[in-house]
Amino acid sequence: MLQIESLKVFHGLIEAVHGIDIKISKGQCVCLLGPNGAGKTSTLSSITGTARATGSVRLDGNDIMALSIEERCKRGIAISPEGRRIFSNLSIQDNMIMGGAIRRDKTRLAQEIEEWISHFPVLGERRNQPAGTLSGGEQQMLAIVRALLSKPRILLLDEPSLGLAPQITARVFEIIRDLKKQEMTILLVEQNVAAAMEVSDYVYVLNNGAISSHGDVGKFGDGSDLMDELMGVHR
Amino acid sequence: MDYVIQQVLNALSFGAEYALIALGLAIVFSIMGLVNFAHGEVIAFGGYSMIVVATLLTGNPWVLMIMVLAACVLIATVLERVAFRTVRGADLTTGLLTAFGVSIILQNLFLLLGSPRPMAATQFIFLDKTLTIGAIRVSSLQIYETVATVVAIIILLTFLRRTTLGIAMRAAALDFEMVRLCGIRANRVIAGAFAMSGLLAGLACIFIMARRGSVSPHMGFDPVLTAFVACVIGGFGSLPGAVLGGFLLGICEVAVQVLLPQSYGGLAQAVVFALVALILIWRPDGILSPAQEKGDKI
Amino acid sequence: MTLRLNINQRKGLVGSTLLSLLILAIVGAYYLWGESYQARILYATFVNLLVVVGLQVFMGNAKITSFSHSAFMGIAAYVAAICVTPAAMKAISLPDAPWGLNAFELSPLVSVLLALSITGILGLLTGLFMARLTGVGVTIVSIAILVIVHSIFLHRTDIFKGNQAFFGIPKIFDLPHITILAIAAIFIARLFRESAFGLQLRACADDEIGARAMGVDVYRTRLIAWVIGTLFFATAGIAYAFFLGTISARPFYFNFVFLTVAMLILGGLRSVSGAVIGTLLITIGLEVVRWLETGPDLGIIKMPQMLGLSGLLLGVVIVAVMTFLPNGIMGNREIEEIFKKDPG
Amino acid sequence: MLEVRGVSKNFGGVKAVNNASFSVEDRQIHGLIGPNGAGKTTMINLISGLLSVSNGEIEVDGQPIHTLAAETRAKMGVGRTFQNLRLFHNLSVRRNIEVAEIQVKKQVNIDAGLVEDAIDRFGLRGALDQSPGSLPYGQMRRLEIVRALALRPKVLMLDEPAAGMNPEETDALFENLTWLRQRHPCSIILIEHDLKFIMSACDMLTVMNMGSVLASGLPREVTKNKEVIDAYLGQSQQTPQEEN
Repeated sequence: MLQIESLKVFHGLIEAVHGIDIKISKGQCVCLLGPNGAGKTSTLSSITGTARATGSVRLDGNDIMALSIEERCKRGIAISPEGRRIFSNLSIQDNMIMGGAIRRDKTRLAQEIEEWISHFPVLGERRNQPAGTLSGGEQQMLAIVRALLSKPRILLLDEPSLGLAPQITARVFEIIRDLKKQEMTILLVEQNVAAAMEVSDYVYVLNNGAISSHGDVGKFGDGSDLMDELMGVHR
Repeated sequence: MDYVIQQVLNALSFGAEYALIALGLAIVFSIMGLVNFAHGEVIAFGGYSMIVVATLLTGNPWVLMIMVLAACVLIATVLERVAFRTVRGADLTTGLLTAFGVSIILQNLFLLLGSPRPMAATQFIFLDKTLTIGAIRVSSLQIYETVATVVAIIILLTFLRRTTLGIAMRAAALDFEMVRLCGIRANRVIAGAFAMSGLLAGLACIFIMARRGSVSPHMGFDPVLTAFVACVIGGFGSLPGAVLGGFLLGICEVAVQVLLPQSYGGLAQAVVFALVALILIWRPDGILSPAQEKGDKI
Repeated sequence: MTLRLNINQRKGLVGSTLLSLLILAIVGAYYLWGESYQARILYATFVNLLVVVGLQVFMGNAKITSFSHSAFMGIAAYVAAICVTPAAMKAISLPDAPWGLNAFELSPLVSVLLALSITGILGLLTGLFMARLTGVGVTIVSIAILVIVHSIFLHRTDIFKGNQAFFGIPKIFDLPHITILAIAAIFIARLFRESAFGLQLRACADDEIGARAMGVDVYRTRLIAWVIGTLFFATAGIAYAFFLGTISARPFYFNFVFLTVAMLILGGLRSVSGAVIGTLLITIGLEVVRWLETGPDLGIIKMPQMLGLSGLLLGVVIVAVMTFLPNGIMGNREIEEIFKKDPG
Repeated sequence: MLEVRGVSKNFGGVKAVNNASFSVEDRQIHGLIGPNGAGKTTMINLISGLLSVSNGEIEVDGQPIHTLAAETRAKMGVGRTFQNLRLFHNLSVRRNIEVAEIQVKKQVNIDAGLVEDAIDRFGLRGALDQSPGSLPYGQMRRLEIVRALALRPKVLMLDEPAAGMNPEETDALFENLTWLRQRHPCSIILIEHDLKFIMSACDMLTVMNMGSVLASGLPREVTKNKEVIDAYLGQSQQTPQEEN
């Protein structure tokens, strides 16, 4: 479904990711692990088009590197970004409308919004209030819902558990598990190794802008071997 | 009583004009961080186009009004395309100076192609009649102006609340990149913002012409300067702030005129600007938004 | 580390000397080949140069756009003019002046000192607020200062004559004086840029938070630069009044602000050399355009009269520089580094 | 020596730092670790004065500093680097360092050779006249450290100094910190995600999570703490019935 080859990502003049390969098949949940500054978010940014990058990113075989951010979204890439970035002054409803902005079937969209609201009553209770009034976990759910409302072919999740209390993190991962059941293709970036390993099929470990190891989730056992690697044992 | 109502109406109509122009500035600023000083020349462009159309085609004031609105929308979007797109994402100073440059270019084009002196344009003067309601005599223009502004603001707010593009514009003011990540084209949002600011400028243009009965190259400069101040008072980029600031300034200006002795009339502008300076020093982000600590994140 | 500030200051002296030689060469050329009407142009150029170099001190080093310089120039011009004009003359030109303003006269030196101190104090008072503001805030308050001062000039016609000419100011300065002032301004601005204050100010412009974390007192450095800049503008205003013999409120407003700002950004606002070069280039350019504006006879074709052409080109220069050359001609470089690659 | 006592910081209703206390001795390298969003950088902002504390006290050598302006604290010897570099891009490398150096020029008994030694040690000698923007990333990070050192800090705070560095550079950085500890007496606070680096470089560790200090102590002890491991690696979210 999504194929990344010899991808290099730049922050200004600095090369943050040095030529990595990642492959995601349809319906798979692939997890990108690694310490801060390893280049995980940069990798996602190169897929959405917000970072300057070289190499190739192919969606269903078509190279999307030359496309604009907007066009990539229309091709089916949606992201729940790092720090959630919900539109805090806009109402919850409007945030959801933004998520489905590219949809033509507006009546269906309205239905889906209602469905999500029945799924997360807290979003419904306050649907006309500014989204900034939501708690961190609720904002995270809104960010995921917003991404899903564009009917993406692949969903990118950047640190969905960032700054959340354990119970809320659990709730977020429940949503991810649900999505998996519905065969959503997911690329997940996480620091919460244990939780991420549970929902993922395949793991890439990123260190200093390069992939230090990858494999089926089973290969990493309970994740304790990963610990050393993630916490900075080089190579 | 007569006097009080007259002054209230004065304040409202001044405020309405400032609010219209300030909204135009704020929409553009909130989305692309550009202080569009060329906004005044968009207004003047509307005036000059009206003269051209009136000379060549028709003198029908209603057609002319639509032409003015269209001309302002057109020039605003053209300016975005040719001048401001290249400095999109540049720092504030670059944008500000570019806008000043554009403003100077347009002013001098009017000077070159038109005339350095005001040119008569009396087609809208009919809006300005003295009405007698009971014992009170008021200007019809002031009533039109206030009502039209309120209506325009309501339409604008409805657009911003109800349509996808409108919501996207509000969202873009908060996080432009995230809006693009939702698949909404950046160019469309920005062009929409400029078109809307042009429309508001056109409306302001009609009223300014109705009052002055003439156009001149610099006709937009002073109103925009004041509207700029209105934006600052309300917090730059905040749309409700711009409206509030506009009306506050209108009240302020009338109050200064009423309270200061007649001989100090020339200082009204000075007093208003002094007030603004004080407000900015007291609250750098405008009266609606208290200062925030940001640490090492900006 | 033994601080080698001296190296930069020595480079500053070299650069200022080079710029001064340029100025002297221009003045020399005028005395050798020039026509007498050109003295006026040259004088005006150097007055502009004082202002633009003064702008560089605050706006260039701190990278904050401010538009109030015309106001300070006007204040100093009027104070100096009112002080130095003979009482007999003022009885005619300012017959209604209050507080006995038209009943005294001071020596040129005292007038200059008084004008400088009054403008300097106003600079300090405004600076106390300006230095606290950031970004657009400074620009807006600077516009406010400009508008307020201009309104007062227009309102108090009994003191300032508004848009009418305040005449009868003795002609005290001539080309040699302004040449010396221009050269002095170049040296002072350049040495300020290379001083500890200039360095800290430039650090703030690049990264204010980084600068604060390195112990830079942003407020104090900005305030100092603001006041120094004000004194440059005051000097320019005095020189303007002392040469022309008449002043009015009109030139001390937006048009002159735009002209000088265009000069600064064309040359490159981070460099004193840029300020000088921008001033010279735009002055020359405008002289050519003004000649075209009058509709000259080019032999084959008679050009039509084109009012507004100079303004148009000024606008084009501003937009073009901002679009294609945002760092101006010189960027970060000074004249002695002209062959060096611009790091900025 | 640095002492942080009961420091809190509220942003609106959010407690970014909540009643945090720890202290750092002279010549000690003190690691500050925790997951993203734990409040580590906020803590450094509070100590350096870029943010003001909502509650609590901060002392350097027994002198309270939490009411002072950031620039005053810098002059007193609170130096720091930034996670997202904050170099002065229009000034040369040497002048970047000078900006800090001039703050302490007038002080007596200054260790005049420190900066020159550090320039050599951190490999900046050849780059002194270049613009920081033209340097490789690792060198930019090192420049930030040297620039902070020019303040002759009593407290030096390094916010992810090894982020974006390659392994060789990280090793060199470790050596340089060891050198620094001998060369200049100061308390060093180190935020770093690279746990191996932290474990080898630090004498003491403080672990933060969700704004609070979870544990403080010797690295070996702290990393055995169950709570710390959970905070750092995340608790298992697995519910029994969904086991695969």
